Amino acid sequence: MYPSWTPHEAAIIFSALIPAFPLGAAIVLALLGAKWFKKSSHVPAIIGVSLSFFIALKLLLMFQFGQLAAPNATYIQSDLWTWIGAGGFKASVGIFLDPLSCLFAAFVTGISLLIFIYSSGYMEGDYGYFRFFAYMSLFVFFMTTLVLANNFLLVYLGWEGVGLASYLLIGYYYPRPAARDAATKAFITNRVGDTCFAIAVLMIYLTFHSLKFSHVFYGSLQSPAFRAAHRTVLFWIPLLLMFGAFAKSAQFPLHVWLPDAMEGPTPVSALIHAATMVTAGVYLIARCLPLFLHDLPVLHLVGLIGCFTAFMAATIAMCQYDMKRIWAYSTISQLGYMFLGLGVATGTGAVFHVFTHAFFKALLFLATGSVMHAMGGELDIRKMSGLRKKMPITAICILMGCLALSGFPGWSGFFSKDDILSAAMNSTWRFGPWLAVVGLLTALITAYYTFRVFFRVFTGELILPATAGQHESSPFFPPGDLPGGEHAVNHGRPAAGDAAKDRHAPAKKPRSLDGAPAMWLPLIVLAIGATFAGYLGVFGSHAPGGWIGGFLGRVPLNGTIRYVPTPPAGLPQPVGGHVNPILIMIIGAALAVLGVLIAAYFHRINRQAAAKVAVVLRPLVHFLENKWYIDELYHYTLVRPLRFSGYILSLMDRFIVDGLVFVIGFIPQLAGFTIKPTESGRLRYYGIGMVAGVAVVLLGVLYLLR
Amino acid sequence: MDYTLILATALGAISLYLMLPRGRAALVKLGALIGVLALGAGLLGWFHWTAQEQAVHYPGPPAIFFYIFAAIALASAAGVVCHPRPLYAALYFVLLTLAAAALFLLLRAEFIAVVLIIIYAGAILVTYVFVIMLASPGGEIPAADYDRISADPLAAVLVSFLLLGTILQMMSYGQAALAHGPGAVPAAGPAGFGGMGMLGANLYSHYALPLELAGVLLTVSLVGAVMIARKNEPPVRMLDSGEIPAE
Amino acid sequence: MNINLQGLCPEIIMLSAAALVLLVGLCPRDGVRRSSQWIAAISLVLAFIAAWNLGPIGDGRHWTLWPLATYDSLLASGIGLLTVLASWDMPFLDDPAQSDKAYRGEFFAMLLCSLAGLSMMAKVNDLIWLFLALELVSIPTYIMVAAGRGNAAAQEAGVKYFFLGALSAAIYLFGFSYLYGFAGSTRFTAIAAAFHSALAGGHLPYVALIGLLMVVIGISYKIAAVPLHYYAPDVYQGAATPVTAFLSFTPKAAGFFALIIVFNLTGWKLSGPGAPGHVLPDLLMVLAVLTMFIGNVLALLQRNIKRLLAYSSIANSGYMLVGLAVGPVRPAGSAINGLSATLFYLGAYSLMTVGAFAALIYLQGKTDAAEDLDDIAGVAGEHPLAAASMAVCLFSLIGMPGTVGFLGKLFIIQAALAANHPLLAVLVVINAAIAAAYYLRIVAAMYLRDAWTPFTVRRSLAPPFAAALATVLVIFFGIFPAQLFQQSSASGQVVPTAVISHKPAPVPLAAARPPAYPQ
Amino acid sequence: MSNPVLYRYLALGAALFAVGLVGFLTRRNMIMIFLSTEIMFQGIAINLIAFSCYHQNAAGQSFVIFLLTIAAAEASLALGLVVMLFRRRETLNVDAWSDMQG
Repeated sequence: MYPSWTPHEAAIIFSALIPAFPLGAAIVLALLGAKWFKKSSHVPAIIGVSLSFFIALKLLLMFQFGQLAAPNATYIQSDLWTWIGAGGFKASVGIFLDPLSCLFAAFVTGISLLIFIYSSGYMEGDYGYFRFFAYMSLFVFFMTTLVLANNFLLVYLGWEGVGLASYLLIGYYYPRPAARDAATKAFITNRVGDTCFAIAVLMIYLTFHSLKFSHVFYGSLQSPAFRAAHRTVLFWIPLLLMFGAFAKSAQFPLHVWLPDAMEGPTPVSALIHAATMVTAGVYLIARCLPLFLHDLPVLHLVGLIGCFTAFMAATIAMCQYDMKRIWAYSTISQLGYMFLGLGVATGTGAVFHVFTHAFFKALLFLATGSVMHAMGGELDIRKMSGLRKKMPITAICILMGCLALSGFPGWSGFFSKDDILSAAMNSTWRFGPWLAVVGLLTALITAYYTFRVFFRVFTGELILPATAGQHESSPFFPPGDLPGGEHAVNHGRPAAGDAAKDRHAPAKKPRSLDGAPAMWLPLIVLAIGATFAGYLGVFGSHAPGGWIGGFLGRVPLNGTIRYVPTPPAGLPQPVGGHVNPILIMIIGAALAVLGVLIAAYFHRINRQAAAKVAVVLRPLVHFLENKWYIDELYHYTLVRPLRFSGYILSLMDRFIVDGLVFVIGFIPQLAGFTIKPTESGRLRYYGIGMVAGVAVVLLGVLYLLR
Repeated sequence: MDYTLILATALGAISLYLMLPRGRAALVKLGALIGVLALGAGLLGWFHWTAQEQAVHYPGPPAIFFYIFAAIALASAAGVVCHPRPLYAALYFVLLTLAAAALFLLLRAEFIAVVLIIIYAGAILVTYVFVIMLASPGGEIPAADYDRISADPLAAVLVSFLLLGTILQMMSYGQAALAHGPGAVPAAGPAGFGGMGMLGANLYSHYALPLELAGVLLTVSLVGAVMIARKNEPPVRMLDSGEIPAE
Repeated sequence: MNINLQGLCPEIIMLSAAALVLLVGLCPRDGVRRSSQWIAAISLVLAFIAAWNLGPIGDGRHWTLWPLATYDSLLASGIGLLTVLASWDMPFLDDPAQSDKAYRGEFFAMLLCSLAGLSMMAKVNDLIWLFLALELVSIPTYIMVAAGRGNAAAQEAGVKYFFLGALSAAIYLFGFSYLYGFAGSTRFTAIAAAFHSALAGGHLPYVALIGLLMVVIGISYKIAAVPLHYYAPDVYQGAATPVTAFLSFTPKAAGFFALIIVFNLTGWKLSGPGAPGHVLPDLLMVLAVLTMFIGNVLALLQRNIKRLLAYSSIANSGYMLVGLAVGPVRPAGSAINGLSATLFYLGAYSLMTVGAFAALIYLQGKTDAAEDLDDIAGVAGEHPLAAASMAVCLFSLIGMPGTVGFLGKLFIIQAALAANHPLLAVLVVINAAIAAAYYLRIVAAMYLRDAWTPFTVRRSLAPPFAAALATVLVIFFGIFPAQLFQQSSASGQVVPTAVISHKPAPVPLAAARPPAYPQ
Repeated sequence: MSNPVLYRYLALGAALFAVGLVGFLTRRNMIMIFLSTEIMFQGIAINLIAFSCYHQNAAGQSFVIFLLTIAAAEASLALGLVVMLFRRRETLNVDAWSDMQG
């Protein structure tokens, strides 16, 4: 098959092609999109990402069947080309292939492929269609670069690039001020993390004199003498990496940008939340676990903040009404779980959760996009009900997604969440079990708010918002300002008219509101994934953690540090306690079912009962008042406190955390205002400033040298 | 620390501060008085230094000439800075140039002294005076407001004399610095030192390239002056002033 | 001063072209006068070729820093060509109020003279020559600022630039006089020898110290560094945009080359424990940090793009000063030292800033050249290429990976770390983060806002060509930095002049030869 | 052997430089501002000549020649500038040219 290449070389060349195809698609679209492709702009993008996906899949299979490496070589890494070479300092463009990067590459490209296909239906006829796909391809390019890089500098390139692409995509509907603000907010917040990451990279270079993963993780780090000599640095590096990861993965206190990021088109949200942006942080920490394992306080901090973020975001999600916003908070919450998993040193569990989460969160966002598409942009769950009848496919798909997200037994989220929680419960870390308890409580809340949405929107009697069936008004062409007029906005944009006409033309009346096949086919694929992906973590291997666990864990790196789940002796083991995992599984299942039942009661059963009471059984008010008391009891004992805490936390979110970000942006400005008067505009004051500067410098030197 | 130097610097600062135009004559006189004191303090300081070096006898003109011309130079510099009427200030500058030329003669730079008088006093200052006259169409008698009251005298005097004090202080610390220098004592050079021949030979042997560059620069500034000052209207006659130094 | 004129070939080409352009500019026929920019451009191409082909010439004594001199000439003619293209049609030339279009020749002659001054900066071997070269860079820029356009802002900029420039010249001349007094000669070899023997004797005389300090601070006017940075925003804002583009490159580059050769006189022996002048590098670091912070922090408050870029230029001087303060200290095996990082950054910065200004020149605002953020709002819709090249240059200034600006910052940080100044590196990173905010505002204005009015663009194709060329180079050098890196790193391996004065044999030239680019 | 004769000339040069600075910073008349820089140049020239005499070589004197040349060139430029500015605002007050700030 590869005439002159060994499988090893073939793998390197193939994996270099994974980022190359999306990049090519982005360049082609940027150059030719406006003139040639126009409405078929999705074609190169989909071709590019599907090629990447197939290659990634092929690599995955090669790894799985041991075609790639001798038993001892656990990773493949090679420099393709030296980017910056300067004596001792060398940064190269290179590939690092191991099960972790391979798995990430496969699901990133796979989920992206589905999202791209969906987008071709969802964004059809939108203004700047080619621009959208160019940015999306760029996004995938940077993400795959990040995942496949073999050194920190290249990871940094991907890291910044992902930020840039997200900035462009979140601000895609730039005529909306909210979109612009959200884009800026995302970029600035990420910039805080980027700065931390950059400093961490510097410190890594200073400490290890190399930026290559193979040198950093498996070189001198293994020697206790080296670790003892660099204690402080080895504390700061993981800490800074942690902040970098927190910004990208939206963890407290740097999570503020993610809920706002839904200002971009819905497929962008799906891409950000499921496949690309937010998983980068998890990838980074999972990749750098060897560094973290040597500094437990930082690792525990990761777990602690992850756990707190999971709980906080879940309670906030309970009191939101906007569907996308609920899913955004749920993403933050689920990412919290992943960091909780990393914090108790179960990299496998965290990556497993990333993997399943990618399916169901993409599914939920895309299905929500379908709802939004059908409802004319309306997303308020109070304004719609019973959509099951109008959108059967979407409803079934979203049910699968909700079951997976809520951790309902049998669906994918159940297994991956359980992995993390049982690892936490059995952690050697004293507080691990407490985090697990909070995680279980969060699971209950998760099940509740997930099904609150489902029951509200898809069950019950059919209620449609006023905008249903219309097309969402394009932000580029506000109503009443249709193209063809002489308004300045459209000046010199000849192509815009056609696009807008298409968008507003009366479409053929569909039987259901599920949308084009391009939209519901990916949903079905994702629903299947969301349902069954979890079994990969149970079956398929004799190792604990099923196929995933076996795949990720089968490779002892360098013979000394195994990639998690089993670090060598002396390091924290993910399993140290004696709580039976089956027990946790049962508790988790019970809590998930309980959450679903509570949601069903409040948002399905009671809703109908209340309606009946109101209409038919007027004399039985007294009796029903008892019911209502119970309702109140529930309300006040369970829902209210949680809602209240959610409210408090969302207030905190709004004021304190936003305030923090504001302060970070504000201090330089304040400093600017303080020294602004020095630029007085008067020649004389400039001269005085200059002479004073000279005098002060001379005086200082005189003083210091004397 | 050399306290006489600090005293002299401080007195000089006060004196200049008082003399800066503020529309009050009494202060100017007080300032001039303090200025004399400052010069005296400076003189004391130098005597003090010189006293440490009794053993060495320097040939050349007696130090009194230096003190006289230095005092004239400083006083006329203060006059340039402080006089509210630009024309008088320009004339003070001529005086400063003459004093400087005299000092150059003491230092055996005869040719430079002559050049200074010819170019500065003779050519540049004349153009200055032209421009001053041009810009004061109502005659010179009432000085403009912006000349009669100086701006920010305190800050300006403070920073300038802070710089001066620092430099003088550094030099007083570093008195021994040039002891290892290659030079001889002043004013004992070979015959012809400072003359036109020596300078010309030096210029055209060692500094031929800078000389060419100076020509380029003069051309550039000439063209530039014309370019800046010309308007679409018929050129104003006065602009040709830029040509004079080019010769 | 036995000058081998062959070594001055690029400068001679430029100055001859300047004379020719002056003559052409006098011609009454407009068509002939229009050839002046062609002459300027062609002469710069020739100068570039000449600089490229000139190897070390002469006995090795006069061309002490040959790779540096080559890099200087290449930069002067290369980036100079971009600035000529950017100012192909000066705004005032098309101003109907200016019926007399006679300034074209003069303008390009000034530009060429200034570039010639820059180009000879690193070949200077004498204080007097250094003084004249600095003035040759400055005086034409004074003229260009004051006469670049006819409005009051340009005149105000001219006043401030000229008078403060004269003040700074007085400051560094004062320093020159002390350096001369210290060494007893204006020759660099003699001054370097004096420094060498003084430092070897373990003391740095105050005469030398005063001279060095005044020279360094006086020259920092050219690079707009604290404490002589005040003029930059006003002057950049007031000058015609092509002149601003020129200002952001030529005096700055000249200042850095001058600073390098001045520090080279000291043999870079000032730092280190117990060195007599050990505070000077620390002082330079403090100034560098102040420069970065003041530039970035004040840029945050600006709405005028030229003013914003002026503050950004101050901040970028700060980054480069970091490299200069670190000096040529070089850990074993590393080809990066502070100097080569500074020189690389200088090349990178010149490309980015001239590219950004060229894009700005191409875009016309409502009345005048685009200046305010509102003037370029939504420009991406109508002029995607101009907006893209501006955006690429700005992202490069931010330090986005994949652009040359990223590598520039990386090398600076790298050099600071290698010389064991981690705090300095961290401060650079923090400043880069602050800077992102204001560069991004320009990008946001172009891409995320709607146009207010239709745009007009300049007729001439040269400015957009310059912008496109700069953009391509920004990306090219960001991905394949080898050539630029090789030049700058070879130039950064300075041989202290004192060593040369002791060994006039071609040994130092061999030592200064560019190292093989490590693969 | 230190050299008081040299130092007193240097002190005079520095003092002239400082007085020129004061003039530069306090005068508002543009012509006077430039005249103040000329005072500073005089101070520098005295430094150079003193050093030239001290070292007994002509470099310092040659430097002064160039100094005077450049001073003259700058003076021509300054006067051209002043004329242009005066024509526009009918004043020599430099504070009239302080619109840009911040």
